[in-house]
Amino acid sequence: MTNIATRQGGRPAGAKVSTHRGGQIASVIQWSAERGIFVVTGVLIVAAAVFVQGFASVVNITDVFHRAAPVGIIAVGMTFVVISGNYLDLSVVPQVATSAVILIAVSNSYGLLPAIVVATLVSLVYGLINGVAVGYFKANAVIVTLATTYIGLGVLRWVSGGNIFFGPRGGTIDTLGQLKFGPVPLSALVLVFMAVLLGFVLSRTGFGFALRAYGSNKDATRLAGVATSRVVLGAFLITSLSAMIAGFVLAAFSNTAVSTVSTGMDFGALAAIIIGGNSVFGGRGSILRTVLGVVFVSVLTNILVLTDIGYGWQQVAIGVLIVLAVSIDALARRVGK
Amino acid sequence: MTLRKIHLAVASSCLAALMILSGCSATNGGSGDSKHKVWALLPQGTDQPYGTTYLPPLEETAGKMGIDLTVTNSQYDSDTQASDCEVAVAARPELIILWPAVASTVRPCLVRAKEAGIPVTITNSDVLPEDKDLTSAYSGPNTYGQGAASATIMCGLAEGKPVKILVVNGLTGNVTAINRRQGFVDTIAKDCPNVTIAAEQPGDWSKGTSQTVTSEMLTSVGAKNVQGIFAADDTMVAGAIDALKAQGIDPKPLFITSIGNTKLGNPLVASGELDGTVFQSSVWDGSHAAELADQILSGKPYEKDVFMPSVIVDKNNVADADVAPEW
Amino acid sequence: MQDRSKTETAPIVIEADAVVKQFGGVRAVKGVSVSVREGEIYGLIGENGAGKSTLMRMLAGLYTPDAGEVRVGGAPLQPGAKSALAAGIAIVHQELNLIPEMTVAENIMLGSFPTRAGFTESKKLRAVAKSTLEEIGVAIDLDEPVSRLSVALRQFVEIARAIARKPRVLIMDEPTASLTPAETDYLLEMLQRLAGRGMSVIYISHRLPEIFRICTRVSVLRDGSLVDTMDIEATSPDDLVNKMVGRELKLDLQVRREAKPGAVVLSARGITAPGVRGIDLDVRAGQIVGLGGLVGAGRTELVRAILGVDPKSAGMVTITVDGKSKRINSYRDAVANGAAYVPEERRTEGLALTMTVADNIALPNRRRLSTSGVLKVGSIGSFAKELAARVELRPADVTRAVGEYSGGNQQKVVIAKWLGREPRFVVLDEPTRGVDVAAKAEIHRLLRSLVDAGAAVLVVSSDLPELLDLSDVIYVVRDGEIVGTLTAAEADEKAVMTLAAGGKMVTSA
Amino acid sequence: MTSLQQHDIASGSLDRMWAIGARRPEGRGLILLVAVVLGALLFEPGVFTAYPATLGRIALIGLVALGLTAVILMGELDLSVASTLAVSGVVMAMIPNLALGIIAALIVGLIVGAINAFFVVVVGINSFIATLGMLFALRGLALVLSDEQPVRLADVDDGVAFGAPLIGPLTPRVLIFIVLLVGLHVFLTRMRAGREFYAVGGNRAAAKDAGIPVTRRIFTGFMISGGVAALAGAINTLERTAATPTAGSTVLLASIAAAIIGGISLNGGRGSIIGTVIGTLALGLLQIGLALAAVQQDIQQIFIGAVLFIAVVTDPASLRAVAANLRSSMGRGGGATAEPMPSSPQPVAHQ
Repeated sequence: MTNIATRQGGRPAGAKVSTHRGGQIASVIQWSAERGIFVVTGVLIVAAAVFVQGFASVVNITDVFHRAAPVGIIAVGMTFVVISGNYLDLSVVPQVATSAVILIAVSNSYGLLPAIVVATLVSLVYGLINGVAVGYFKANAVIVTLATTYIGLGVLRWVSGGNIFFGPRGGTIDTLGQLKFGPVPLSALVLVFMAVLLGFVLSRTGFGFALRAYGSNKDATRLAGVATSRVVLGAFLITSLSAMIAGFVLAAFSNTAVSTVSTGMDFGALAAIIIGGNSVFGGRGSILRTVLGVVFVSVLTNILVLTDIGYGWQQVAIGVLIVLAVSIDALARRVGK
Repeated sequence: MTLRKIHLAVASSCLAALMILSGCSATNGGSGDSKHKVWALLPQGTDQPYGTTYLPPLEETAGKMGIDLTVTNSQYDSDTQASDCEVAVAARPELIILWPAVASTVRPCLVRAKEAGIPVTITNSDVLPEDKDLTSAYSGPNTYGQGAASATIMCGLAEGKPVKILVVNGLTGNVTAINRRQGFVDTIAKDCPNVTIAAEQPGDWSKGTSQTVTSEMLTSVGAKNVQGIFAADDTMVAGAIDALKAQGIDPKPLFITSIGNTKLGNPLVASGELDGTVFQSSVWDGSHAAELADQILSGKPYEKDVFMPSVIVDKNNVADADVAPEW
Repeated sequence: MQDRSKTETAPIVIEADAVVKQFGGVRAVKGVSVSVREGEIYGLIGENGAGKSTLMRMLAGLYTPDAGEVRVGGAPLQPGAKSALAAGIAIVHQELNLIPEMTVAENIMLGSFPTRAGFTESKKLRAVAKSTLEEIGVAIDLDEPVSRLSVALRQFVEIARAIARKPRVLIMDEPTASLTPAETDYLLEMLQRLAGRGMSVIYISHRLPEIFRICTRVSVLRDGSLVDTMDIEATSPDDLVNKMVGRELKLDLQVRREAKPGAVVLSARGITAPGVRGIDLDVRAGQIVGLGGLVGAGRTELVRAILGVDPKSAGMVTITVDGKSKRINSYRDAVANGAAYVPEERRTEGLALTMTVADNIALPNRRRLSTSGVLKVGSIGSFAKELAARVELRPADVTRAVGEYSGGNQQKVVIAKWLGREPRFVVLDEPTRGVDVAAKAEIHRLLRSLVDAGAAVLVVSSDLPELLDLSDVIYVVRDGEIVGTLTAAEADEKAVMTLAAGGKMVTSA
Repeated sequence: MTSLQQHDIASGSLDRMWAIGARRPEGRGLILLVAVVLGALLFEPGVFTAYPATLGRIALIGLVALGLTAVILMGELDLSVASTLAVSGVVMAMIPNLALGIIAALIVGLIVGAINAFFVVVVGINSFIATLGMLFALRGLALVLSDEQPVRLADVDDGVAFGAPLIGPLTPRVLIFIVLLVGLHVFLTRMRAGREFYAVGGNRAAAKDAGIPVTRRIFTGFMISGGVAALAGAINTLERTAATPTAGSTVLLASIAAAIIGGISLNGGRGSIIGTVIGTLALGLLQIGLALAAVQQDIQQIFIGAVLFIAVVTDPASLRAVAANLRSSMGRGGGATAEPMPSSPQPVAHQ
């Protein structure tokens, strides 16, 4: 009996201490999961501006924007798919390439407007096929978009013959592609516009709300009377349209288009989304985070190039960052419980 | 439920069968038994601009020569190409045309072919010297030589003055990229050590990427410290030149060389922005691969190494008809 | 009852000594000490969130106490499920804990496959599984994947798994939640049989009658602390309830309100679906219709088919609101026409646990909370607060994640989100399963207020007192058909069960 | 004497067989395989006359797929196999002594697997993401180690010899593939640890409570996939006589596709080695068939994609889902199929 008494006296005290310490660590992790990316990005930029010679130059800022814009535009769109708990859309690769080729090739022979119309139709077809298969057939997004990637690249190369297409020098596309406002290229403004627009859609509209809920619990959301299949379809349509615009930006920037232009952008965009701290478990996620992730990756790559560090190390860095970002998220989730 | 499943399964299987049917009938049309059966194992096809313009002349010439050609594309994956090679050997063609995805990995393929008594001709980029004896002949540009040729232009421009240059390479790990770089680097080291590389980055054969990395290299090295640029192909050099312009730098005074003489590069030479490029004719490349195959099959005499002349294109000959760009 | 003299003197098999467990900052169990003797059936009761399950998981070695210790036969219990099993402690969880794609035999032997050199000895495995099933007297095909068994049978597979380990202590957490009275009877007798052979049983339940029927001693937990431990003779249901809720509260048996049914709101005709065979059903405004029957009789399937949650192969459903009849073809049709559904599986189907209470409440109401697709962010909070107050959510903080709330309060949130739509036809499936007494009473009050406001309510419940207490009319379902209709007047437990079991009440061995 | 009995779902042995058949996940893969085989027999018998080559291709895709199966069965995914293959190959080629090289390669694979598992179980990251990170990191590492260039084996002839048929027409690669598939099949069906993979994938919480060492199982799984990927890398390097830092680019997606066509469920708990092998056979035969038929590259790709797409949307669950969707949009429809029908506990005649 007595020993129980002493224990009852002793243990809770000890326990209190441990939780106090645990509490501190927990709050730190929580905090870094919530704010981490904001701070890290800020620190990275400041540090680079101070230590990396030439980083802060106007020209270089433009280069960072050029890096960020295309993958960023894909990423803000693909955030919807990620938040819906469907991992990613691999088929952005053929989609970006297709829209780029269409923009240059079609506008060369029929003019800009027809090109945009055709590209839009194609991207809607992509969005429909992916969205219906995943949303209505409840098929796994990775596999579905893998299949549409195979098909899409096949069709693109079959139709385009794999040729590289050039727009006329000084043509509308070329001019827009090189258009700059101070250090800010048009493509960056497009990214900002897309981010603001889609950020609003995700956080402020009924659709975005339903999507977030769906990401958190599919069944409960359906039983709340939400047309979940349609929500998923919506997510894929948004991704497709973003991919199309990314294709336009790429094509305009180089005034050329070829079926290989978008290689690796699928995982590239996903990496940015994850590094931004969006949760692939559904639940937490925002366009702002995606944009930060994109900025972070672009700045980092830019720094690595400026400091003449090889391509291999760039890949290593991105890989490590992904794991790091998600580890923090996971730990936060853990202590949150 | 079970029945429903069966139905669907049957339906889908029929569909699969149908696709196979359509696919094959599309291709079985051409093949006649009198023709020579030849396999061409390529690392690229319509997935790359060069391959796109390489294939038609290859197939066309083959057709003229009465060759029944089967083409594979390993997308620069040496394992896939090795497997393609096994398939080709098993298909017992009269000859195999090989474009190595990775030169150092094709020896086994060559050995198998030899064992099976199938002659192998190499196209576009040659095998390693020690593997030469396993091949019948080579036709194509010497990708190493192209790098060297481009370096020669550079050396000529530098005229012994100390020159710092930027290098924009092709896709990381890609053989052509590696050879062209090696050819260039070795040659400047040998012929004009006054030319030094200030920085290099991969441009992934893409104009956009090239423009960005060039601009970034200019920033890191400092534009004033750069007197020249070598890009491993015309698409990328176009990007590099745009990068200069975007920074308000006039490309004309800089020494800029490249490889390809494509529809993108040729005008740049004409305009004087690109000082010189090395003509690589995908048409020549493709058609010679087929011709060489035919010569061997029909026992005609043939040269063991048919090198595509590494024609240097600069302001003097840029307008000539025989260097008209092909893609 | 069993032979007291034996158990009073019997040695203590397992004891928790001032155990403490925290999650995040919250202390779920605050220094609780209990001890169980050999061969006794030890009852443990308390409201949801009182810490019962946490305490159980500590006794079963699934949680390691932050302070204090668990001792088995005097020796401290090493952490980890494996060592607990080795020490002879087996637990049957509230939620089913089976591997759907594995066979019955494999599930029973899960974690303790007999092996030679790493290879499983399937003969031996099936033999042990078979004998275990015989021991508890249940016949199930050993090679049937569990995914194809009824809920009740799965529960018995769970129990078989525990028994198969020949445990000294068997911990049962709400084992009868998904069982019919017949099966419950059977289970309780089985437990007494096992206890008779010297096995100790720790029995957790909300159902006081069961406690009084089999337990020799009972402990009451409240807010993570031990309130009292009593011999069963020394207490009464009312006493226990008071100790559980910590305040005077009459068991929820208020006088039956006068049912004044209005026009037919829901009319279902010839509903046919897997497990449902052409059922006709009407529910009137201001009426609570109860669906009685055994688990697996097809009640859940019926309501889901009516609402269009699961597809129906035949049948027609119309909802009539203010004289206007609408044909219901899909679940969203139903919701659009004033239907509300509180599903059986609250956590997996009722709530988005990672989202806030406000978001969960706003979800079905997002149309009215947005203008042309754009959310009115400000109004969501106030809207949610108002409804949270109406269902007496505790604590009434709508910015917290629903996952942090107890079962009872989570269920209130599920109801609250529908109240916002002023539903005309409300379907509740096991509305108070795993809900503590206080919350149960409040939920019942909410239902009555809904009906008084003219809604038509359809309730599925396996909790007979609840069913009898709530319903104005009870339809008894068996094998996917309605086998009887009982008015409030005629309905009593016996009548319902006789119909439900089709006269052939399951008899124990 | 029993008192509670199961009311049998499928009455009659035939129904029962159907029921079991319907439950097998490999069904659709098998049908596809039959279709491909028939198609090949009709249009491109060369696929079979050239079977050594066909087997070679199948082994190329299949090896990695086998390893992945172990991981996917536990509801996890391993994207890093592609670059694991590359890194281990490079490491092997960098070591002059062949035997040491191979051992080093395998160790690399096991380490990578362990690291993946660590992040998945200990840190608790979604494996798709964790291994995505490793995919990037290891690819970079391979490039760094190899200085972005192919690394040639010290002794080329060993490699050439290794690629030669060993028993009859079977090359070591094919033999290793066969041994591995038999081994893994036995492991997953007959051995306790392997069987418990299904438990870990089917219901992890339950597996934990039942005293199954879930963490150890997941480590085992990832180390299997890592090790197998490394083995594939070693074999490739040997057969090619050189390691390429960019290797494996086409392997990852192909092997996932093979497993999926084989009917494995990415949610875990459902699937089998046999299924994966069936998927691999179907995919390999299709690729070779199209190649031999000299089908244009682009069209081949479209084929593979279409087959994969059909495979994934004809999943019974998918069909049920879309059927429900259609029904709700068209009003009442036929054959609702949310089987199995729950059985009610009732005494039936003694068995």
